[in-house]
Amino acid sequence: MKNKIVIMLAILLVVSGLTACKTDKQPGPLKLVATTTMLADLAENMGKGRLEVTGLMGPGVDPHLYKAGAGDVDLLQHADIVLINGLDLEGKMGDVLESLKKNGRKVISLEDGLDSSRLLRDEENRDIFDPHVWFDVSLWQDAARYVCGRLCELDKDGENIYREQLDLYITELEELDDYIKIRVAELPEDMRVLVTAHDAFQYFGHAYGFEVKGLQGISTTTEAGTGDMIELADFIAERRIQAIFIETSIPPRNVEALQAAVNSRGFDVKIGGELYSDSLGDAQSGHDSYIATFRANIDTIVESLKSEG
Amino acid sequence: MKGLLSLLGDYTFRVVSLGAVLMGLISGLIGSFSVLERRSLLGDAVSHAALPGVVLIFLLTGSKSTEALMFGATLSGLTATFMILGIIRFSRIKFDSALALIMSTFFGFGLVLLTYAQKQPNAAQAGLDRFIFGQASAMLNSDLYIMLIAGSVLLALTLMFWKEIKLFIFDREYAHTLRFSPRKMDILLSAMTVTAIIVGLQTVGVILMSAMLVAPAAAARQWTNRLSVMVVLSSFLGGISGLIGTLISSLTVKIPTGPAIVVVASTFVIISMLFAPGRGIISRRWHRKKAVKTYQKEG
Amino acid sequence: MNCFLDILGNYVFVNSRGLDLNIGGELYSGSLDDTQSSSDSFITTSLNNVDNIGEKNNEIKRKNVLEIEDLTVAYAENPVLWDVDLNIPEGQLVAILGPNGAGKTTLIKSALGLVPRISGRIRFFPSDREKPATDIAYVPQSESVEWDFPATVLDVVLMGRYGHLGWIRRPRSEDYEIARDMLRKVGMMDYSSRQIRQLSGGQQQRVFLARALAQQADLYLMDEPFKGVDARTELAIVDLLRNIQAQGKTVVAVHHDLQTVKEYFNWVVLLNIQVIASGPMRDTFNEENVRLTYRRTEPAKRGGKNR
Amino acid sequence: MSAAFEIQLIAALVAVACALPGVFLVLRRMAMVSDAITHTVLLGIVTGFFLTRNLESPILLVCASLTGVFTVWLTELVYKSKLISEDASICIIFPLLFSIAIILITRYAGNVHLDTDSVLLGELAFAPFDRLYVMGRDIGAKGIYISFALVAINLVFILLFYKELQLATFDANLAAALGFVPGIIHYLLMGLVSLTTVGAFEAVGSILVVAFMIGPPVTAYLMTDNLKKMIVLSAVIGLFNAISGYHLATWKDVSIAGSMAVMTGFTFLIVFLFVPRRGLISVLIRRYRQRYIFAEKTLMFHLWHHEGTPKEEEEALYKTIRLHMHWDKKFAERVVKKLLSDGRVILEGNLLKLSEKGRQESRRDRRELLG
Repeated sequence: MKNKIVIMLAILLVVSGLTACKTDKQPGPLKLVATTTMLADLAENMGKGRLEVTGLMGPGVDPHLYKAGAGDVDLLQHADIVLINGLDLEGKMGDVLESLKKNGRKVISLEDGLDSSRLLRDEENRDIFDPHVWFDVSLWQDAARYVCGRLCELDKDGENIYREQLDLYITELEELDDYIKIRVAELPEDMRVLVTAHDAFQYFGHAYGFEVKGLQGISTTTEAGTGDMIELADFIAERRIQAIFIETSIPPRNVEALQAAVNSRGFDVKIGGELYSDSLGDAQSGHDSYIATFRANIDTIVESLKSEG
Repeated sequence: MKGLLSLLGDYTFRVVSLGAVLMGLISGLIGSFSVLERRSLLGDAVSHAALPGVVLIFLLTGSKSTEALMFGATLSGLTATFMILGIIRFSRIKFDSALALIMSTFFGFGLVLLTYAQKQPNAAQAGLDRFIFGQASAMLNSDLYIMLIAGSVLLALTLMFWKEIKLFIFDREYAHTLRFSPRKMDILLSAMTVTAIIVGLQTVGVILMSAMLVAPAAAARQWTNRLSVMVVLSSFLGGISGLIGTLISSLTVKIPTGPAIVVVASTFVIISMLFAPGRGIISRRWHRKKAVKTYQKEG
Repeated sequence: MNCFLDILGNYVFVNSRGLDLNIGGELYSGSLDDTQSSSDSFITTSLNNVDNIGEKNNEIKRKNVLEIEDLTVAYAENPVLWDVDLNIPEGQLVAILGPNGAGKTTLIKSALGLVPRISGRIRFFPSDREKPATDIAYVPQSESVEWDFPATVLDVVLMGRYGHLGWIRRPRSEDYEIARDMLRKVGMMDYSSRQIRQLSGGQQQRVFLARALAQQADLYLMDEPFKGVDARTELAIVDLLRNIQAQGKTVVAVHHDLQTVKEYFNWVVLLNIQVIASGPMRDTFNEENVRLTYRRTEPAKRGGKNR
Repeated sequence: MSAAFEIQLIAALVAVACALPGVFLVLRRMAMVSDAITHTVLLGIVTGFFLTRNLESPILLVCASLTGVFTVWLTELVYKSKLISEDASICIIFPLLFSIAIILITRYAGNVHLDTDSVLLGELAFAPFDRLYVMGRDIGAKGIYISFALVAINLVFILLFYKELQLATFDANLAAALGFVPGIIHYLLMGLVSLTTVGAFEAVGSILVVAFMIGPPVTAYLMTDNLKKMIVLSAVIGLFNAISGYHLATWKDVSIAGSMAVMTGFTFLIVFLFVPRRGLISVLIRRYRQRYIFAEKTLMFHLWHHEGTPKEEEEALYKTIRLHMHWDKKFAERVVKKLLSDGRVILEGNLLKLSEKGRQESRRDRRELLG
């Protein structure tokens, strides 16, 4: 008798649970959900006023390790448009969101919009791409153009606003690009070496002529071996690289160990401060927009690498 | 590829191998007791149960310093251990079920806290759950000091309470009649095990810590019938696995140090299971064959 | 049903008559709480008049080494031991007999404080303590331990000395001496460096015995010392018990074999959740008591069930 | 179907699917096997990836399930040698396989975003967006069909082999004697556990699988001894944990899987404390109360025994009864007052006497307790 009551109780609960949440469509600005903070910022700039943009991942969240909350369900459920990075950055979540395209849900994935020839491939596995496209400003401009195009398709009457916003933003991005190039020029050729905790900055190196070395592979599941640490420390000491960088989403101890290794080789390397790798900064730090974050990154990089001992 | 000799001079190799050896010694020492007490799975459970402690400490203090997080992890690990012991004592639930239950509940709670922290505006919480689960190659001098201190305390405790631990693991009820209170012994052994685990987490991470707690001890058990020899051998095997693992991981690129250490330790287990005199499978079969031969000769 | 202290502290035993039980108790004078230390000095008035005992009132002068009073132990709802009053006289070989589930092992374990009890008081004499100390030795069943433990026979026997050493202090050479001595006594000297898993059941039992002897205790509480033991070893163990008794020590052993109990022991406690009868073998181990004890199970004559 | 409904449906189905084999894992003391399998799943995924070089192919899931069985087989191999205990063998095998997986990933797939979270969705929050299309029509979240299949397979397996499972669980050698080869049942069960773990992993994530598989059965184990009831109860408790966990998650906007694990722990705690008979509180109360219950029974025996005997006056005197029972004053008074108040004993003059009701109870006690 006892467990019959328990069964009824459970069913009662299930029913009450279901009725609680209804899906309602309010008019007003289109709701866009972007996975990473970079995409949210991009969408924000595109759809001034026409789009209500929310980012799934908060600042400082590493997309590889993102743990979803229950609130994300409603967010995605009520989203008119979903903007994702693709190229496997968001892992299985990305594939799931992408599959929403099939049943008419409006999804924009950079993976479809970017010209794959410009994307960096993994040496061994040819059809796997490096997803950190936002580190190449020109690529990010293509992304902006693609997103704007898709937005015009999906939201016809907002077209001219989107076009206007796009031009504005592209000019801003061009300014950023020039600023980066000027700053990079301040560095002598052989000083342009960027050493970070994990291998997220290939596009940056590719675009602005930096040699990029990461302690870990792209995915944070991999573990750096002592051999990698030794090899990297030799490299830094030989090339007399002034600074190496910590990332917000990776424990600093990895880079601190690298610094100690280099110091043991008689070359005093500094930790050049924190770079934003897989997400933008937070509001307090003022680097909560793509442009501000990139500026902060490039300033940190150049300032630390420039100061010759 | 670096030559072996130049490797010895290399700072990173020295620090990481020293750390790995220390971790191997500690987990070999304490692991022997866990294995004999049939509580080897405690290592795995405590490593998972540490997560809520870590996130709570971060939420309360906002700091991600190693000491603070390790303190949170130890608290969380100890609470989980005593809950498990409590469940076994006051109900008919067996040790492994209580372990699986507490481990998954604590880890679930940790996940809840993590996603709660993730929603906070500040970016400091990035990669929080990676913080407690260290990487062998990222060994720092400060880690060595922590391990040295923890190691010596654990060694001192083991030497001081050697006969009590031996008696307690072998025959708990008899120990009780000799007025060695089982509750005090349970607390002592659990605290020692949790400390060894949390310290080890810093170097090899969650999964590998439970292996390092068990593999050296299981291997050592095959070679001797004396507890003292087993514990010494187990620490030695732990240390050696740490050294060889680091060596392998240093000689070539892209071999993670933690997993390499575990693979080496597991090979020791397999070797011991096969070849240990008197107890190993191969050696027993060889003896049997020899006995049969001599029997035929005489018969 | 159980035995009483009569006026001058010597022994009067009674067995139950007929089906209903005679639960008497000693009527203590008011001064019970502040009695002097040793048992034979407090004065009791025997409640039960002597005549209903139905046998000669043998005036044996005896001191108790263990007094159990009003002991009730229950795991779930039903009691395993109920209102047990039992006094173990000094210098006797005492057998605890009873059917399966009679609470024999529980009686030993609750005396040693290993099992929580619902009510009742346990007092050891002459030390007049409630909890056992080094002068009380426990010999558990050999299956109660994981024998794959890395220890030699000598290591296990040495454990008997740990009680005297207390916390932290390490065994000294004379402790080793005593341990070897006890090994010699139980005839296991040439196994001293052997790993314990390689021993037979009987040998393991003797190791536990040697361990208890190493404690040099006055009272030995043994849980089925003859279980799973071959005939030859059984006789060896009996000699040992007699040897212990000869030194004036007391042995209490859970036993299951009705055939051999008469030979091996000179005192018997018939137990079936309650103490049916307890006293010298001659007077207590009779057809009627045994029938009463084993009434729930098949007739007594076929020997203990768990041989 | 709204997303919330789909999530709860999937969670409920997975809860039931996990609870069914979980019962046998708990009863056969193999609870930690489920934890071991969730870890070695990574090696299955890695081998699957190297075979197919594509992250989405179902072969990865097949390999993952096979690795589960392989883990159990390997652990068994080590443990059967009798040189190492069972829990130690588990603790050697699964970290070894996990380490091999990490080494393989680092060496050959460092830049591929290859880890358990990237291959197996393992996040309930996204389950409703992972749709299943048949002939172009969206027939609901894929998770529903996976978890439904899991429940079906588990149910069929348990219904089909209930006898054998029961035997193999409670008495392996008896099962062998009766001709059921426990080995087959054992590995079938392990295969099922492994499949359920991988399937559930895809729907709800790794650690929750262990919570779902072990939590409810352990809770049910406290409530009943009967195997059938235990299975039903586990499924129901799992269901409850899933639904309540979901609501906890939406209320605080936290990880759904995490909240369900927390609810599993919470339900266990409640049952652990309050279940009648075996619950901690009832055990403590009973232990405290029993002292008085037995004392009352002993006193009634005492009165019944001395009834009508010449010595009755002396034995049953109200004032001196406590001395006969050698109880302290307070205790004796409380017992006597209780007996008088519920009419089992009556006071005649200054003598205590058994009432008719008291006598019945004493007779029943005598028979029941002392046989």
